[in-house]
Amino acid sequence: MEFINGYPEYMRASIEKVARTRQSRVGKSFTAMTLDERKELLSKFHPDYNVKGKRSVEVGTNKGEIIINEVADLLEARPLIAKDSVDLSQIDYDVDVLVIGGGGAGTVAALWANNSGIAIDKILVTTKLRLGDSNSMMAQGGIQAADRPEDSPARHYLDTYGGGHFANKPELVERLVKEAPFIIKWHESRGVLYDRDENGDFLELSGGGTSRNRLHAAKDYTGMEILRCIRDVARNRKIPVLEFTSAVELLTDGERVTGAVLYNMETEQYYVVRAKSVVLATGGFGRLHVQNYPTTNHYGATGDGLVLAYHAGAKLRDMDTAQYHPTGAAFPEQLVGLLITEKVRGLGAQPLNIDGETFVFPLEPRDVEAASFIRECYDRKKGIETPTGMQGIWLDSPLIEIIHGEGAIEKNLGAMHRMFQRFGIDMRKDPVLVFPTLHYQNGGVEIDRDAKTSLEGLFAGGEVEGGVHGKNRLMGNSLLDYNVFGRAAGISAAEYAKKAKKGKLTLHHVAKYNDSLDKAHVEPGLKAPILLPEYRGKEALSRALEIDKVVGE
Amino acid sequence: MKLRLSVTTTNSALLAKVEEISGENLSKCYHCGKCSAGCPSLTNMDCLPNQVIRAVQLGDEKVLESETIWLCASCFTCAVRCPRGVDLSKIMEALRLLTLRKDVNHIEVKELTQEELDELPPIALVSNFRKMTS
Amino acid sequence: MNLAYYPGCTLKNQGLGFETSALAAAQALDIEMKELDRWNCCGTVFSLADEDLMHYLAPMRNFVRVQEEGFDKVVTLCSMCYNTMKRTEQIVKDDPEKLKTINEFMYREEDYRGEVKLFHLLELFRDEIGYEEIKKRVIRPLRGLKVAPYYGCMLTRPKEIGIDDWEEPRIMEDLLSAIDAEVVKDPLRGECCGAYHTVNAKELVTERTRMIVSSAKKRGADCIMLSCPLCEFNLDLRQRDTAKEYTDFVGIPVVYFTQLLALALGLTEDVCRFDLHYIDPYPVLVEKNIIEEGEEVHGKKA
Amino acid sequence: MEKKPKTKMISVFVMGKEHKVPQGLTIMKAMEHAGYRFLRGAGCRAGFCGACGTVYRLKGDYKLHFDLACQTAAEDGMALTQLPFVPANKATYHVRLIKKEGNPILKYYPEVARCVSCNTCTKACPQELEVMDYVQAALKNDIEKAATLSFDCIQCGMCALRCPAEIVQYHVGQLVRRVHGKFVNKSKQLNKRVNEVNKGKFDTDINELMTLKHAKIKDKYSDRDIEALH
Repeated sequence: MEFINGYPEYMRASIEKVARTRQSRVGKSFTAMTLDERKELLSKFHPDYNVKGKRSVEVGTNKGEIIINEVADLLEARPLIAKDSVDLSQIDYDVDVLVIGGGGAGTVAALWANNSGIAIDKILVTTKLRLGDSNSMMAQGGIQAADRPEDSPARHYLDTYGGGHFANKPELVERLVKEAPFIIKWHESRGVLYDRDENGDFLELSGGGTSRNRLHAAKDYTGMEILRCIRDVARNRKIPVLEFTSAVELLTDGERVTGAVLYNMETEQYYVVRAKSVVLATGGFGRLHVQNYPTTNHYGATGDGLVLAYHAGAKLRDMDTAQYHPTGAAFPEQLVGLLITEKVRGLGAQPLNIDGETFVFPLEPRDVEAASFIRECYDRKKGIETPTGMQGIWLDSPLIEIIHGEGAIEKNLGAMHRMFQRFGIDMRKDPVLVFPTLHYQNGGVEIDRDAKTSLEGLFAGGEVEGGVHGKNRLMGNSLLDYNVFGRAAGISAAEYAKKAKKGKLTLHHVAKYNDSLDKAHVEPGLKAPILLPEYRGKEALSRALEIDKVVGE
Repeated sequence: MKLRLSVTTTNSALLAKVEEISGENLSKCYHCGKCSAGCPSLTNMDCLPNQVIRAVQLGDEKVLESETIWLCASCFTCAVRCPRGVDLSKIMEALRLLTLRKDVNHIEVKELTQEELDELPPIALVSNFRKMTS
Repeated sequence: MNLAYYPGCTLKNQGLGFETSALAAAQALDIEMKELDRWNCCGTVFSLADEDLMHYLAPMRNFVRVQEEGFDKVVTLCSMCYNTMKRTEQIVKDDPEKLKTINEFMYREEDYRGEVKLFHLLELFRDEIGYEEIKKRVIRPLRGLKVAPYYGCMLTRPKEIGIDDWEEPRIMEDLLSAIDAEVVKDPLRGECCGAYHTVNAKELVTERTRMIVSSAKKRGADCIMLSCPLCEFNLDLRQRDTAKEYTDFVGIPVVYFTQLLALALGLTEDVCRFDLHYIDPYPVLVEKNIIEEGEEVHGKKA
Repeated sequence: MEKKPKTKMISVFVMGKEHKVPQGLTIMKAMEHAGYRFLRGAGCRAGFCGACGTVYRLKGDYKLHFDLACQTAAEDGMALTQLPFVPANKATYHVRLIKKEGNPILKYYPEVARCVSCNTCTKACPQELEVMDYVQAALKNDIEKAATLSFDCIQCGMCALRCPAEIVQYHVGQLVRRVHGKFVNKSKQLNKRVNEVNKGKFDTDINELMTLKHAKIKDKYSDRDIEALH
């Protein structure tokens, strides 16, 4: 295949159409939708509103509730290990606090468990990949905290609650917004380099749905800067970490969580951990590729924590929604799914179809914008197909320099400019190709304000927990969530461990769960947790190949 | 250090290697001893600088174990005073490199104390590590 | 004069006063020195192995930076930087093959054309400004201050790159005369201070410090003047260790030539950063009426 | 919809073994297409985590290339191996106790003084950082410059594997950034806000929001003024 300036030859005709219509589109905008139009579009094309995308779960605590198919499949899968597959009398690790997950929430939880008086050698962090490998590392935009005089935690509360469609758990939002300034201060004291003005105050930006400029950023590597710094603190303290070791089941004594069975993915050994309390910090489920969407998530985001907690009887909530970001990269293949920040549209880039026509107001809410892209590609068949068979919409980035002058892209979107440039694409001259991408697990294991789950001895923080964001998370609240509730989980687990006695270790709940699967006549097939997604062979190609099978019919 | 020099220990490979690395012609030296007389590190040395040349001339590899080659501070006093134009500092460097190039350090960085590292300026560390670590 | 300035790593650390006093003095003499935007440690010691090209990279790269920024002259203060870079300048001039090999290895840089000329600041004062001119600019003559210049190794050896005669140098003596200080001629002024042995053979350096400092003191010097941050560290801070060995040892302060020049040119003491020295130069400077008593600089009262 | 031409297959040599894969895949996806399943060697798959450092040579070219498997296209004839782990000692320090005087970096990583400015680290950096320049900045105690130049480091460790002076550049970078963070001007309004929250200044407002009826809070949400629009 011939490539011209980064794009395959066959796309050039469409790119020329975009260039031809560019001048005539300057200053003109597609009309915004009415509320009714939005509702209709969403109900037809947004993955969350697709009734075929969800179903009722047949077993467990949330039996009868509507849940995303891929999650329901996971919950109804057979447990990876059976009641007797591991000798529970051989305890490999005997600790006070076990933290499952080594991303942002897990690292923060371990540090605060230590701060709360649990000795380093009585803490164990277990993580599927390496310490720090997580979505927390990948966040670009920023972290919210209402610290400017013209802002207030109450305002942050209102923004978050409204953004979550008023379905958030109020006590969680309260803790989130009230602790936000403290979290930033904690980061500051550990040396996190947030962008600041010359007085030392933060350069704060606005995100979708925030009524005040409240996003604290560290260039466009905010998540990486925070987590690598916190990870360095944990490494200096020598907190014990088992890498490439997944938790495959929790252990209970019938009343409370007493430990976990871990699986060393390299040596294929099981480890039995006895713990007085357990923190679940396993992150989200992007790698389930809900409705076959590509994802911004890291390799290990397979929703394992949901499975573990559910097997033991914990309650989940808000599992009927997922967050899709309208503008994930769709080309080149190397960048598929990666986030293209909302700022690009904010600066004036218009979404266009294959004929270079505008078809949607560029700044509709995220879900509306995403749905309109899907409609354009799969219903109106006016998308651009990539060499690997994905669909995409042009985002006419050269408009930015027509509006804001030469140099505007390098100045405001430097990292992204460099990212495309690596593949020979100059976003100052040519548009970039985008498509919605699966971004965040809005719901999860329900917690209270102390990060306690419905199970005794089990605490949860970060993307795995549910209730903080309701049905939709605001930009900048996920980094905040893992810090606030990772910390809360660490502190609560420590306090709990100080009072708790060591418990009996059983997998009775797994046997019980298997029974209920039998009773519900669920076909044995998939096993869960799945630990890592399957990408071998053809699966290596980008997703979203067959979205038209579920939408637009 | 006592050097036992004899024709039978002659190892011209050592001489050739030192001449190759240093670019100096060792046979020019007629052992007047001017280099040793002016050497600031002499009091601590286990053999005289001109004895080092003699050892290499005769191929005695024991010279590689001598402290003298490491005590040379590359001050070039010998180099400017040599009536035969031999740059002994380059010969000393070549001899040190024969050890360093085997990935053997003469000092261990990890043995420096925090107090020492607190006060030593970069110029001291950089120069020392260049001369003494592989 | 269009000059690039290469500081070297220690002038940004313990030797900060060397830099601040030099820049202030240069400014007072209307010399414009622009610090290179990008520079790296010169390596401090010149590689003495003929085929060890790896160790030529650091000094060479600095010449590339000078060239990149459009200069053809670069000045340095530190004797070790001067020595390492000057010998590299020499090597690439004498051996175009070596220059070619190094350029090829550093393919990401523009080719070094071998045209940059390196000066030591003392040379600049002597040859470009002239000591007569400096003498005219002196506002605060250092009359009565007895100073022993100390050359160490790197300014005068080997002969090919020395800034003055290696046996009988006078470049520092002449500077001292120009600022009206009294020269104390010390036979050990060209002796090695032990250099980098200060890291692994402290006792060797301590002994040499005792010899060199005592010799200058015996000849009546109030202080020693030099141009190398490593000599400064050894002759100054190692007096502490000398005093531990020899209870009767009494030391004298050690200063950079730029510090005395800055004072002579009437600049305030804060450009000298005497607070970074181990032996405090204040008392003797006050005693000789060069600094007024009671002036508070960097929290230290003279 | 325009017809796209059939994808060309290319040869990729993974640790010497030849595999035919479709053109246009990343090295990571090409390996998966060839049947490899990653455990090590894959992390965020988006260029942030540094798990997939890969070294390769191109057909007929002596140069050794360093890139991230998730961010680099596989090319025909490419011979590659992954380097998913780098043995490297991390110094243990407490940033709270670090002073600016002297050179805090040399104290914890004295081997920085062994840098010969060969620039090999910079050549090996998949993020195209000026690694040698930040190590040199650390050596001269220019903490701010070192922090700025190393900011985009994803800690893949390729620099440390290539360094002839055996410096662990990416750990040095982590230390300089934390030390820099310690000494930057701190936010006064943040401090003030933390104190206000601790004193309960916003409790009444938030409690009111928490108890408001659904319709009321919906109105309040719709009516709020939005700074970004001004």
